[in-house]
Amino acid sequence: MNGIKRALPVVLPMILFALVVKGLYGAFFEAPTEIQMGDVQRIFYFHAPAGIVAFLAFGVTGVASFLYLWRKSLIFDVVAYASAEVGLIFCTIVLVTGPLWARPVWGTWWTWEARLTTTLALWLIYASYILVRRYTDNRDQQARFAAVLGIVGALDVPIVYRSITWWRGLHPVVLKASGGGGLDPEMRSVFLFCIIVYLTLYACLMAVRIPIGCAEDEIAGLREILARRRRA
Amino acid sequence: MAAEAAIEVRNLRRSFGPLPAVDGVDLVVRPGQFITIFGPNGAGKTTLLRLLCGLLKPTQGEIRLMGLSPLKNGREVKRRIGFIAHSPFLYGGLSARENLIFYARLYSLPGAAERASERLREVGLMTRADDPVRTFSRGMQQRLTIARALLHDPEVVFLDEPYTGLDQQASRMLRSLLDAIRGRGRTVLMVTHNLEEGLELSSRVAIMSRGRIVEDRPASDLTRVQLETLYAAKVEAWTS
Amino acid sequence: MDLLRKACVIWLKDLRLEWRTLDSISGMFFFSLLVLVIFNFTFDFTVVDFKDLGPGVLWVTFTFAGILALSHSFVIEKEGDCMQGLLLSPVDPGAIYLGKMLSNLTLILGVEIILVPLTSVLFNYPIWGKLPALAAVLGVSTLGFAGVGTLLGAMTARTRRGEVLLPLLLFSICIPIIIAAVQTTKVVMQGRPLGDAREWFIIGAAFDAIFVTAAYLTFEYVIEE
Amino acid sequence: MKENFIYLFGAYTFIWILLAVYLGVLMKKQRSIRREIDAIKARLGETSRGDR
Repeated sequence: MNGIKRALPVVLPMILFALVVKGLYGAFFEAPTEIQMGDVQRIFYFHAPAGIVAFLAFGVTGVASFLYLWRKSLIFDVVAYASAEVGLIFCTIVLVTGPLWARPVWGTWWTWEARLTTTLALWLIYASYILVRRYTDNRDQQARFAAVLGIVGALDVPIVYRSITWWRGLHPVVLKASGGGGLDPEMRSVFLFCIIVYLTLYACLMAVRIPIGCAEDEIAGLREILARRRRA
Repeated sequence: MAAEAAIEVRNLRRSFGPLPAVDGVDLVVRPGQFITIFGPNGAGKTTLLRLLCGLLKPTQGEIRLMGLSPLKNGREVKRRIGFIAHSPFLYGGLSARENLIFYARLYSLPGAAERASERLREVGLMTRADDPVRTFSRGMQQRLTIARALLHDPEVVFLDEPYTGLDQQASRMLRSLLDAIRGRGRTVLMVTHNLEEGLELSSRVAIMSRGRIVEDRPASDLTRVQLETLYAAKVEAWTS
Repeated sequence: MDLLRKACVIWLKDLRLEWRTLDSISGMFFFSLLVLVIFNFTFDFTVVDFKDLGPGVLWVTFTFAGILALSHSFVIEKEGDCMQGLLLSPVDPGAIYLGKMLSNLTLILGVEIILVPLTSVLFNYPIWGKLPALAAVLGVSTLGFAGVGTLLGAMTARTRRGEVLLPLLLFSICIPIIIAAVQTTKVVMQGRPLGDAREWFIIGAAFDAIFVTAAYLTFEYVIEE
Repeated sequence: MKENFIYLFGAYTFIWILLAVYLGVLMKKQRSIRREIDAIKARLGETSRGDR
């Protein structure tokens, strides 16, 4: 076990780097140019997967929150916090690259289409999740409140998506290189590959963020012991 | 039932983060005893009290109230304990009678109205029964708090710093009410700084420091001065 | 069921407390009236037909007034530490949740019942024929809003800056029910049969069921020491 | 078509800048916490309870 632990911080970034390069290469060169939108459509490959991984990250927060309430051990709380934060980063990616793509193609910065609006709704939910964490002082209370919000948020994701999709109509027709509906096979393989890239990225960010959460708890403990030592 | 200990605690621990507030407490209180626990701030007295009445969950250890566990059969235990703290748990907007009727219904006691009036008479608040509690003085609120806590004839009564903020007259009234409780053979556990009041009322005295009970003696062994020196010694040991 | 009886005891206590001072309802009423008046200035209803903007006006007013009820509902428990009193009494946390949720629901519905005729007068939009359908819409939507709101109200009452966190959390999480409410109200206001809004009713009912249950089950963790 | 490249280029650079900044913040926080932990542990004089 120890060998892997020491190798991980070196090997993982290398794998990630290779995947990212392969993904970028796929997005820019392998995938054919979309007939209507031209090359700007290539934003899609690093836009849509971020949304999918963000949904997954909030799912992980929901599960970790449930486990915290059930098992009451802080590690689940740290994982829930890390996953919510990384999920928020991916949401931000979707919310910025979306308009950058919409502007040249549809002439407007923001379109209230279903997937983008859902991501915005989730961004609001999990931004306030993090605010609640910051505005509660007692660590146990913070963990409990965040766990309840993590579960409520996770339950909300499907309903938000369903209601916004009905409210707005479906995702615009995105990719038609060579006639026929749906995704061009070449585009599909690059798209799926980019999902893997983002999943690895998610794993790396979590691998960095979780120890920080643990360290923060450790330091809070040490500070209290120090303060108590000084007060006595 | 009476042979059983009213309060039985085995190796109780509770920590907030790394800091142990209650660090291994063992305590047995027989029915009818009136025990007072003294201790400086941060000694864990209030945490111990909250653990006993099920407001807080212990990280380790066993609690038995009248043979029942506050965690497993919480509702049954809560039906038989009373809690008097310095905050009254009363609704300022409601009148004294309405507050008592509300709690009587919450404890699903039969004949809520009669019971409320009877308790109000006991604590001498009949004249102000229908005035909103907001208009009550601190002493009157404390008397109403006692009426609320004894509404369901609890077998065990917990007191958390009941004397804070009371003037002379209110303290005397509180003392006579606590005497009445003791007279009825109830088990009482009081937590306070007030050495004088504590010694006078209790049949047993304990001192708590840094989450542990460091002294536990029948009150008859100690005079006021001895208690003060003992307390100073124990607390000094903690601060040096 | 003992649980429901205890919930009703808490519900009646809140209503009596509210009836005694009327500070929550009056605050909500005047706030809603103000919002309606401001809407009057912002939109020129001679040009725009109220039928289209009405749902938005109503639901912005109701949701913001609802926030006042939800935050006040737990302020009264904080005075005198009454929440501890409830926790010490032999009552399930679920019963406390149901009691508080019902009292919040009653308050918000109460303001809505006053506001709807008033809006119909202020914006001279005849609503009398559509009242039963509107009542159904108000019921489903306010239940979801009050259901989640009670849980979040209890939580934010114990955090710093609760007055900012409550609206932020509540509106983010309640997006589906707000959309469903506006859509169903629009169908009712345009005089179309309720059947047109069937899918929105499904979403509203699903939201209510899921979140009232989830809030009921997790309420104890929010009010626990 | 040319001016569209600005958006394409803009989108991709934003992604990597955001990730780089986030990672940088995390790394900086990690280092400062690690340093403070060691400092406090030294001051407390206790041997650290086994490295995590």
